[in-house]
Amino acid sequence: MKFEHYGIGIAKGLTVTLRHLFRHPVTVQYPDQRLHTSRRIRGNELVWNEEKCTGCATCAQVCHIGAINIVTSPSRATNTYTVEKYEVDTGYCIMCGLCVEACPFKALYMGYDYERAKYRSGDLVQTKEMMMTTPEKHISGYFYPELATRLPMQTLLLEKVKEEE
Amino acid sequence: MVIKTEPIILNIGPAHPSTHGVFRMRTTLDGEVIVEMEPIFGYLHRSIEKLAEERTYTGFIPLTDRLDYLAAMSNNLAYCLTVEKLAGIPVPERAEYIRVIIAELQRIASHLIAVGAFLQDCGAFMTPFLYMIREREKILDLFEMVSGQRLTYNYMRFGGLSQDIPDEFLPALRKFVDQMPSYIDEYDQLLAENEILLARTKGIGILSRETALNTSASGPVLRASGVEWDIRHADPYSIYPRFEFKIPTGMVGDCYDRYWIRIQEMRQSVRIIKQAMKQLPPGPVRSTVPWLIHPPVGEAYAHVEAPKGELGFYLVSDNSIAPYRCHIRGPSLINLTALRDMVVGWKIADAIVIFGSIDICMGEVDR
Amino acid sequence: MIGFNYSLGLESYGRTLPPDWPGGFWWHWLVFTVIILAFVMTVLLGFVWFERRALGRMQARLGPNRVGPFGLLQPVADALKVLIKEDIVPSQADKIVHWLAPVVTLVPVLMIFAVVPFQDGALLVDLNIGLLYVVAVSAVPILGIFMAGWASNNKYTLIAAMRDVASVISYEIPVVLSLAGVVLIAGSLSLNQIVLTQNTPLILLQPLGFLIFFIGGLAEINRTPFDLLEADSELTAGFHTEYSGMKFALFYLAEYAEALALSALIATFFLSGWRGPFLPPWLWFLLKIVAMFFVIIWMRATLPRIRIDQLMALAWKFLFPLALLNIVVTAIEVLVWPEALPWGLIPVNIVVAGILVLFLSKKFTLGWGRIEV
Amino acid sequence: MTLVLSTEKLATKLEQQLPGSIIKSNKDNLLVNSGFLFNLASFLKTAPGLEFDFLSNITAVDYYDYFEVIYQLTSTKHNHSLVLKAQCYGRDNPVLPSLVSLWRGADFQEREIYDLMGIKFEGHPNLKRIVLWEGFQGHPLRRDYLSW
Repeated sequence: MKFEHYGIGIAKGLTVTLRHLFRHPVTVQYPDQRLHTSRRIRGNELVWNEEKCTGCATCAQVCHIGAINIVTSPSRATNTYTVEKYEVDTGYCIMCGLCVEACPFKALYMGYDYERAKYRSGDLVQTKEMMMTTPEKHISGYFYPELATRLPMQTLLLEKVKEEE
Repeated sequence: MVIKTEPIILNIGPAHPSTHGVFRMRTTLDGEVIVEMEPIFGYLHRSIEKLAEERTYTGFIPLTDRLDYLAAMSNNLAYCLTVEKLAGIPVPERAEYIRVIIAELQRIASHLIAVGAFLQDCGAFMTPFLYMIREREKILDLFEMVSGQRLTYNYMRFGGLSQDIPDEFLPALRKFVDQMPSYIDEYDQLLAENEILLARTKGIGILSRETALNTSASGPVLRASGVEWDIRHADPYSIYPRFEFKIPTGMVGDCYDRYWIRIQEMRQSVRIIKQAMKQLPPGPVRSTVPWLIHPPVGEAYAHVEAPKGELGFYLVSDNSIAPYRCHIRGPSLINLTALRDMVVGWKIADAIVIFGSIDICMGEVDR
Repeated sequence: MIGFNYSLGLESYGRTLPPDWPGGFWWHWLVFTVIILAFVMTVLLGFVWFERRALGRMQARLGPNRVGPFGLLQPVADALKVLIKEDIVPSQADKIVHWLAPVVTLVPVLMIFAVVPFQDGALLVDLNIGLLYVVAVSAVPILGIFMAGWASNNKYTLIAAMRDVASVISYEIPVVLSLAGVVLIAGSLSLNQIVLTQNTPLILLQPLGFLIFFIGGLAEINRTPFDLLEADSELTAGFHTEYSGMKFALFYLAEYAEALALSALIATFFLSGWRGPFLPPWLWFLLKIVAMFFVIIWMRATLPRIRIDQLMALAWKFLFPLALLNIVVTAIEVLVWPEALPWGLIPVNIVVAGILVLFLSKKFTLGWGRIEV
Repeated sequence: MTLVLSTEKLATKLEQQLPGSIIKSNKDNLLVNSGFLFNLASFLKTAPGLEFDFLSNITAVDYYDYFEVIYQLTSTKHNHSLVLKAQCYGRDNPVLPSLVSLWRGADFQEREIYDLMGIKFEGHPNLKRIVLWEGFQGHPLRRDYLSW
């Protein structure tokens, strides 16, 4: 240790911390104050449109974790597949969004909500009924820019922090 | 005169506040002086290279995020470049520019964490770390905007990007780029001239030029030792030749140089982003690539200058949908080779500082 | 003490003896013990809150604000939490020493306040060797810390304890020597007397002494940048790695009590204690303590930690010669120009201090560097 | 741009230096006789005009019949690179010479290959498992390794 600057370096540092004392803190007190997440957020649930789904099971093939379990049966009359069972284990899911990207019929969406913690890992399994699109379910704009415009703008820390220059 | 005492063996880690993960230094101490050090790791080994062999080429992209989770975009970029090299996939112009912007943002974010954690290892109680986390948060906001995720982005694809950037991205980026230099100045003011920091870092843990090259150190560690070796410049990938930037190099190779170089690289990254924003062309961001690609039989090695050093992917293809072999040259692991040389002879406190100055990410060391 | 007539406003403050209490000395003893304990404990809780809030704001975050108004009850909540936590003793630990260590650490710190005047004569006992008592008692807590480090049977705690013993013993010397300057000017060892003689705060007359005392004091109470013994990035938690529950809380309290004691002593020695215009004396005293504590927090928020050999070198190569020079300069001033003391020598002393600091800063280097093994 | 050396020219040069060392050379890599690997590498490291001072990457590939170890050499001085390959046979005890004494950067990488591929590097000063624990059965990166 040499006092090359005779303590001026220390004094400079002290002014920076003192300046921060009078700045607005950047903390967000989460459950009380909420920021809008990105319009493309990959929330930890999948939303599924039953009408559009043809049961091609591309999503299950693409899922490299193996979190999607789909069972279909061919119905000869209408020449389509009927989805008998469609389950996503969101406990295994890593929210990579590849299934949404791969779906050729635009029947799968990421959810916009992110607070889906459960007490039991079994509750994390999304069944067919839980994944259906309902009006109160928010769909993320991930891979669907036209859906993204309906969502609120993302709050950015860049804009939130106001510096007293 | 140095008094010798009975050596004691001290395990620094695996659960220790400043080993940046689950890293263990098995040190033999003579008083406070380290006489022998053996790095032990593998606590986070997930065998990602084996997992790659069981996944499709596309399906492996999300896993590359989990390597160096502080610089996931760089990992994505390196992997995608390798596959593009292997399969000969063209990349649209706009995607290249966005890739550069994103990669440089990621470099800033990773360096912020590196410098902040390093200063905290020096003992500055959380303050620089939290300031730098604040700036990283702004970058993460931008990444969240483009990719929808804050840490594991999964944003790059073969032949471009998964999606185009949203309209609100560029104004926000411009704002960030305008703000960032003043914040870097503030970090300089906070600690760069601080006598205590100088005493703790100058001349500590010197890695000579020869040792650095011989131990295959890369990235800021190598440049701090005075080797002007930056893959963006030496072996340019993507569109880096179009940008002007300097390669900061150190003189001594001590901890302060490594710290200083990271600060300077952030400034250079801001410079690159500014240039890329000016030149950003319109157009598609993704060339049409089938979901399951079958690259021709062969092998490819591509490397990028990740924030921590040379990140390379070595892929061997057997014309199937999955890589036959995927090897990841993680800079964190190989930079650790020189750790013993740097640490032995210094005190425990110095060992922590030296270790912090290398800036490793255990996700990449253990893989 | 010396042949120097000391009458700097002593008359205006009247008697210096403690007032007569109805029951005699024992009532005085009881009341002041209770007052001191209550004062120290409440101020400590306030300090914990103050430090966390101030650190938070300096670090661009909020700090505790959930429990009570402005988070004021956070220390209480912490205390409750820590009380009901399990008390873990390592199986290989020396149980008795392990148990005794927090007590040995905390009690001497509280004992320091016995001689600190809160007002004219308002102190537990006006020892005429008060300063010696303070110096002696404040050196005892390292015993507790070393006991903790030794008894925990852990290498981290042992290293921390050794560091602490080394640093405290080294820093006692410059600290005591810097106080010699105060004593020379005040002409008394009694803390009350020292306050009474400070018509001008001694920080102006003894800038160098203040600097040495402040740095040395920081090193003795192990606050940043000298917090080597609980260097969280090196030694996890230092000497109290193996402590939990109430025993940990006692260490925590002792740490803050030391900070409080340092602030109080600086206020007494250098900032003219409880004296000040307009406000009641105890409030002045408290304000000065809080101001000093704020400086300590401020340094904690900014500075990195120095290394053990640099710490020792700072004590022996920098502060020790400075302290000796300070004594010489002060003694000459007191002997040769006693009548110039209150105001005339302030600029002289500040200039002398500046020159000495610059000179020594230029001259010395710290640290050993690498050791070939 | 890092120049990828023309391996045909280099191969003839090396063949003159160490006869029988090059088994095959194609556009972008050299297949080296593993017996000559160490000598060849030390020649490459020191020979003027080549001076490969930076060993950027070592990896191994399991081709069932043989293991192939790939060395990525770079010269920071001349900014050119070269890919060396060496093969070793046998699944029980494949052996290759270690390059740690030339480039210490090979240290952890060779240990990793030993750990995960099971290739022994003769002359390595501290050849033990690096990410897995001592006593782990098998080498996970081999193609025939079954984890469950």
